[in-house]
Amino acid sequence: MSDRQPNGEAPGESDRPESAYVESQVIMSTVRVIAPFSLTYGFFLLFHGADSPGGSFQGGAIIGATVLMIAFAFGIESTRNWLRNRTVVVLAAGGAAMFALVGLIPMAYGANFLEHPFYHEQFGIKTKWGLEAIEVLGVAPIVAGVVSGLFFVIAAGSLPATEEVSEDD
Amino acid sequence: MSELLPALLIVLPIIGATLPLGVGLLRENVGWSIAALVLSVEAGLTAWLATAVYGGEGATRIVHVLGGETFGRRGATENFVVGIELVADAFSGLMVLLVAGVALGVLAFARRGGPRGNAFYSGYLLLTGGLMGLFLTGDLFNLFVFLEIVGLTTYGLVASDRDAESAVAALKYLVIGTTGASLYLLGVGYLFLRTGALNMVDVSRSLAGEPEWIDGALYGDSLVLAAFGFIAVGLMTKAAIYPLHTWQPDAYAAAPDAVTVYISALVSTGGAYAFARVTWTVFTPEFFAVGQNARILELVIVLACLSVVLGSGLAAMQRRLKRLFAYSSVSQFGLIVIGVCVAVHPAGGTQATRLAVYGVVIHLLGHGLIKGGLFATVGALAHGTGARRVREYAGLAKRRPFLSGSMAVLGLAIVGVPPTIGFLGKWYLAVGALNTRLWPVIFVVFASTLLTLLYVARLLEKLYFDGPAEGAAPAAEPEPEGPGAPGGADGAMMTDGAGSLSYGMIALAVSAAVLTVLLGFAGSALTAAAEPIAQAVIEAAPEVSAGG
Amino acid sequence: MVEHVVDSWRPLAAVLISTVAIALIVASHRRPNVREAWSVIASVGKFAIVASMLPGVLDGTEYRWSLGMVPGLDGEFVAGAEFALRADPLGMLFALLASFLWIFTAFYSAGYMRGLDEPNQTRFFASFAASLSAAIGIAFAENLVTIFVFYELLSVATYPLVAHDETDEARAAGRKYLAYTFFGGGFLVLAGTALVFVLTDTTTFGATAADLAEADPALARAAFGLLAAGFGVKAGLMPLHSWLPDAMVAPTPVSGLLHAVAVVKSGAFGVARVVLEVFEPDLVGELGVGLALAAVAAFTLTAASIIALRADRLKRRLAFSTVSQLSYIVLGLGLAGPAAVAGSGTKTVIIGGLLHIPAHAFMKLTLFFCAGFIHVETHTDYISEMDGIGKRMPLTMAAFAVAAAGMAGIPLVAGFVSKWFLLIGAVEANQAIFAVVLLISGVLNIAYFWPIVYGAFFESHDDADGKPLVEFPLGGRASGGASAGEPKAVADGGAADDAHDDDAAATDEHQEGGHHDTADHEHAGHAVHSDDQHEDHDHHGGPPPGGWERAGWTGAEGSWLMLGPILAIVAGAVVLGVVPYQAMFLELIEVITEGVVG
Amino acid sequence: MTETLLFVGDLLTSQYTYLLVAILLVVGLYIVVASSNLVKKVIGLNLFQTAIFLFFISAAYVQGGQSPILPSEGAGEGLYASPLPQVLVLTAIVVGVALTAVGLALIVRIYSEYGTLDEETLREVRADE
Repeated sequence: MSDRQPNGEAPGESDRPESAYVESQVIMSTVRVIAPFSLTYGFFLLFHGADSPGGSFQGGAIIGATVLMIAFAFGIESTRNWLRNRTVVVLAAGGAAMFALVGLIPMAYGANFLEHPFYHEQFGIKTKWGLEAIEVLGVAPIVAGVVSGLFFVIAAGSLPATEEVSEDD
Repeated sequence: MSELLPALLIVLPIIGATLPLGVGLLRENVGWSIAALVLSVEAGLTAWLATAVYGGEGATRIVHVLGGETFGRRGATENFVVGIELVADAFSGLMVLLVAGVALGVLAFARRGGPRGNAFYSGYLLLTGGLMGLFLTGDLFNLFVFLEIVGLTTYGLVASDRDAESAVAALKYLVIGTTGASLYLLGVGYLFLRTGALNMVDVSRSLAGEPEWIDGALYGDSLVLAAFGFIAVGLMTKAAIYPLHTWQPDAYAAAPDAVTVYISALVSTGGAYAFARVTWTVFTPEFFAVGQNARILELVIVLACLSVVLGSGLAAMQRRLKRLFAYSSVSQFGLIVIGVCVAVHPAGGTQATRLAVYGVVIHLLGHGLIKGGLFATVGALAHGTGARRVREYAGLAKRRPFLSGSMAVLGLAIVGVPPTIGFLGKWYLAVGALNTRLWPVIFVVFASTLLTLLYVARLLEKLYFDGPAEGAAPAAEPEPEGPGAPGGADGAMMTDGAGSLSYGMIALAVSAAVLTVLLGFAGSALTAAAEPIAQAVIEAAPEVSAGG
Repeated sequence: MVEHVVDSWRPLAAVLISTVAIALIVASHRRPNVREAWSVIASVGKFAIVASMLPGVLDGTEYRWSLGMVPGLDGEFVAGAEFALRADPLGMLFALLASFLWIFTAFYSAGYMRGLDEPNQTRFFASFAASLSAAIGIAFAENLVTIFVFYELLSVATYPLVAHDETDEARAAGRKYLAYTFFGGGFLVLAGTALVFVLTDTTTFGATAADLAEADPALARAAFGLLAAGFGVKAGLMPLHSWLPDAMVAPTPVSGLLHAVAVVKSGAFGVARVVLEVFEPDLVGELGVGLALAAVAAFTLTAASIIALRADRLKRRLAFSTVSQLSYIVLGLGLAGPAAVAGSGTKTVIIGGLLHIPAHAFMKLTLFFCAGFIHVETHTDYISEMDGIGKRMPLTMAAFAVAAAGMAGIPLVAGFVSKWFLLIGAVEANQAIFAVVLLISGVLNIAYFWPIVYGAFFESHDDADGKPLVEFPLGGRASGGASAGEPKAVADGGAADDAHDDDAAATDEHQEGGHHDTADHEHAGHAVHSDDQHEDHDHHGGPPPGGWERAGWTGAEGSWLMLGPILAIVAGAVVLGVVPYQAMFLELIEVITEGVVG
Repeated sequence: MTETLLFVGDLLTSQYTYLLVAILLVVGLYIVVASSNLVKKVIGLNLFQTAIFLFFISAAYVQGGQSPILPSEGAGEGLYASPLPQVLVLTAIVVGVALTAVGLALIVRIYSEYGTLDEETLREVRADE
């Protein structure tokens, strides 16, 4: 996914002299192997949360952890350049907005907040999908966004403190 | 339609909190306008909720079950609630009004003086949502979650200005606040273990032994006693009662002025409200009438009395204004906790309970308003003249007449000079305590007037009768100790502080003072609003509406 | 006489007229003449409103205003107590007195302030108007809660006046004043009010006695003790009196109207409300608290007069005289209890006590105004410097002499009438001991007023005989080498003040000369004999080198803005003494005692 | 004397988890109080919270109960552990994570400003500023 050289030699566009961050070959190669699998495992947990142990929080956490793993292996700066601040914020804010949206639609029709059976009566959607929407579109992006976003902020923390994202838990 | 309001009041600010971040990607400094928009809509909804609650004769209890009927009360489960119930009754109705009002007021302050940046305003909106949830929830565990949301965002906001002094204070607040909240969670766990329910009303009915699978009232049960102990300690940490108050002065002093106004008016009030709600609705006076339970109550009263006396004593010793009023909050919340305990003490009759409940409700509301106004005045004076220490207040009255005037009115209100809401709260607490014939407590409540006078008189004398000749003229140069002073927060404020006194700040301070005096005459309206709560506590029958 | 209550806005108007004046005074702070005009107009207006209610009150109607009459509010200020004002006879007595005397004080303070061109005059006049509206509020309060509201507001409004000079001494006096009045009001009166409310579920005057009789006597006594002590702080009862002499650091109009009339009388008035209407004399006698109150008053009476003997500063002596004279009123009210038990003399004792309120007000105000006038014209504050001043200020000293005579109870001046009733009442209530105390205090009054009058008229500065009580320390040891006759007022260089030996209060050193130094606050251990702090400001007291130059009797001694009020008030005192019945107050008091004793 | 023995025996055999909770609570609180290193304080706080989670989970244990998840077809029958405490713990874990994250962010800010993580030296550094 990242077309840059694996050893984190980001091209000169970042203004600060890039500290030559070279992780030992063993870690980089293992991470290169594991990353895809852990990502898919995260998504598996996410999608099968309804009827097997797991769920959106654990899935989101593992996805976030994968991003962290890549950052450890290939250098924080390069991962940050790849995973723009914009995407992290969109993940977190978008997730919260989706969660609230799914909860508010029933209220628009007079039912209570987060009343999934309402979807069944009104639009014929099985209540299960209401739950899934909350899980997949809501909580998982929030958790993934926050975990990786916060990591980048803390990592940047050692430099002059930049914009601190207070997570939307 | 009105039973959707409680949920809407909580969700709206939380959605609003995501907007500054989202929109922030496109345009800078858009946070304030989004917050203003969201909070004015919020204020509208609150007003609508208040009319719904207080509209009819006596307060109607608006209940909203999250997740719809599947989680609501149904005959099958002994009429117990499975999900989370949001309840807007007489008590929470008043407090929600306070939150909406203060939230909008502080925005006026933060327009010029407060921290900028989108993250700040998203934290600000999240805190408002958390506070709304704290006051509206009817579920013990949900109360823990909202306590944590409020705590988390408060730590974030305290540390929101760019210097390390506030980070240290925020960390101290985090450690102590989290320990307190976890203890509260442990207490809730004990209650859940024993009664199997989490909804406040259901837990109190189980404690009373209503459902048939519980034989007899559980008031003597050791698990329930331990639960009250943990919950009391946890919530007293959140309300900053004496031995557990150490986080408050640092947090208030190090936070930016706008944040101090907000958290001083609402966050500790939330802790005290939670303590009152749990003691009255869940444990009810019956619990304290059984066996030695009154001794636990007396221990809490002793701590609260200590808090009143030592809070005022420490406040009188402070040199920096924000620390002074932080300790004053410790003392005033001591009074409120005394009121809560007097309301349920077996020694007092129904008259004591009724008056003490009035006192607690009015003093919670009044203190939030007065303390918010005082910190707004301190902040405005700091921005206008750079004065942050008591000695720098010498002769300020001549240069800032309006702010000094509002400081005087609010100071006298906190002392309890009559036509203000401060007097009303203190009057009902005093008469409630008198009815229980607990003489030492009565002495402390009456002595609190003099104790509060200790630091208020010192301030007024400095403001009005201390010629500027001797006091170091603080206006122009920053404090002598240089910019990196422990007053680092002031240092940062100092440079852009002097001269950036906006009309919003003066308007907030003066309107708080005027409102305090006007509410002083609205005693009968406030007691009428608080009457249903008193009735519920007296009958110890929680205001459960028979229906779902 | 039938007593029926009429709802009317006049009591509220009487209270609010000076609150409105505050705004106008502050608004016109740049034009002093307009500002002073507002004070005068407000005082005249207030007196007019109060006087308009007098005829009605005399024949039994009572004007009542309550918060409920405001559309939209239901009047219940606090559970069980309405925020209500009622012009009943007792309230009228105090309101009439305060508003009438405020008219003269408005003129006098304008002259005083301009004479010394004091700073912060706007704040002075604004808080003056505020304290008057609070005083009238106290007069017309209908229940204990409302009287507490105004009692606290009075403390807050008069604090800026006490601390007016913004010197260290003034700030210390202000701090002490706040501590005492808030202790009295915020702690004791609030506790007493709450206790009465708990015992009787109501705090309206006149409605609580029946329930209090059934309440447990220990609590009833505690309630009486709290209320009497609370109001006693402002009435200057002995253990709680020491704020009054220190408050003399305030400008003289403040000491005059407030510390002789409005503030201290509000304390005495509060005690009257408690004794006559909250507890009513029969219950007071039954509980035996009346005698205790009378004993405290008697002690204050004598002790204050003795201290007054030694005070060399004129305003300090007048302050202690106020403390003692106030105890006449409290004594009269206290004796109502034993008299009710004895079955006779209640009416006369109450009339004596209540009549002393206006009587003392007129006389003491004259004395304070004279002291202020002397200070403005000649900057002398010390009695030992006032020998022969009669030449320089004949009219003032004449007024001073008349008022001093009245204080001692010499006939034809107001003081005699009230003391007469007190003496007769004490004997009728077979409490003769208190009659003896009153006579002794009459002698003491003469002892501390006559030297001033005699020195002023019959001595000149250089051959005045020594004043043993003031100059020699108790215990008779003459202080080092100072010959008795020759006072120390050396005109030129200031004699360095010798080390004050701490056990005895040495002769008072007069720092002369231009240098401005505040006397070291000599904290003598025994407060009673505390030496006078001689504040030398920046001009020296005492007569000019050649002695006082003669100013004729035609009032050339100073501005008429100050002389006029003095003469008017002393005339009032004489009228009150000569024809008490025609002078309204006694008639009003008859109506009050009718209502109480029935 | 015997029923205390019985009680202790029962405690050690079947309710040992509550004993573990008590120990963890005290240890966690002790670390928060006693350790002068800020990061250790946060670790202590985590330990304290984990003890409470353990308390809830051990309350949810049902002898021989399956995990409380409805199979996709057919109504689940048989014994299952009570789901409510587990859901509570899930939320509490989320809260714990958030608290730790904010705490560490603050610690990073403090470290970058004062250069120390030790509370005593921090107090001295701040005192003499």
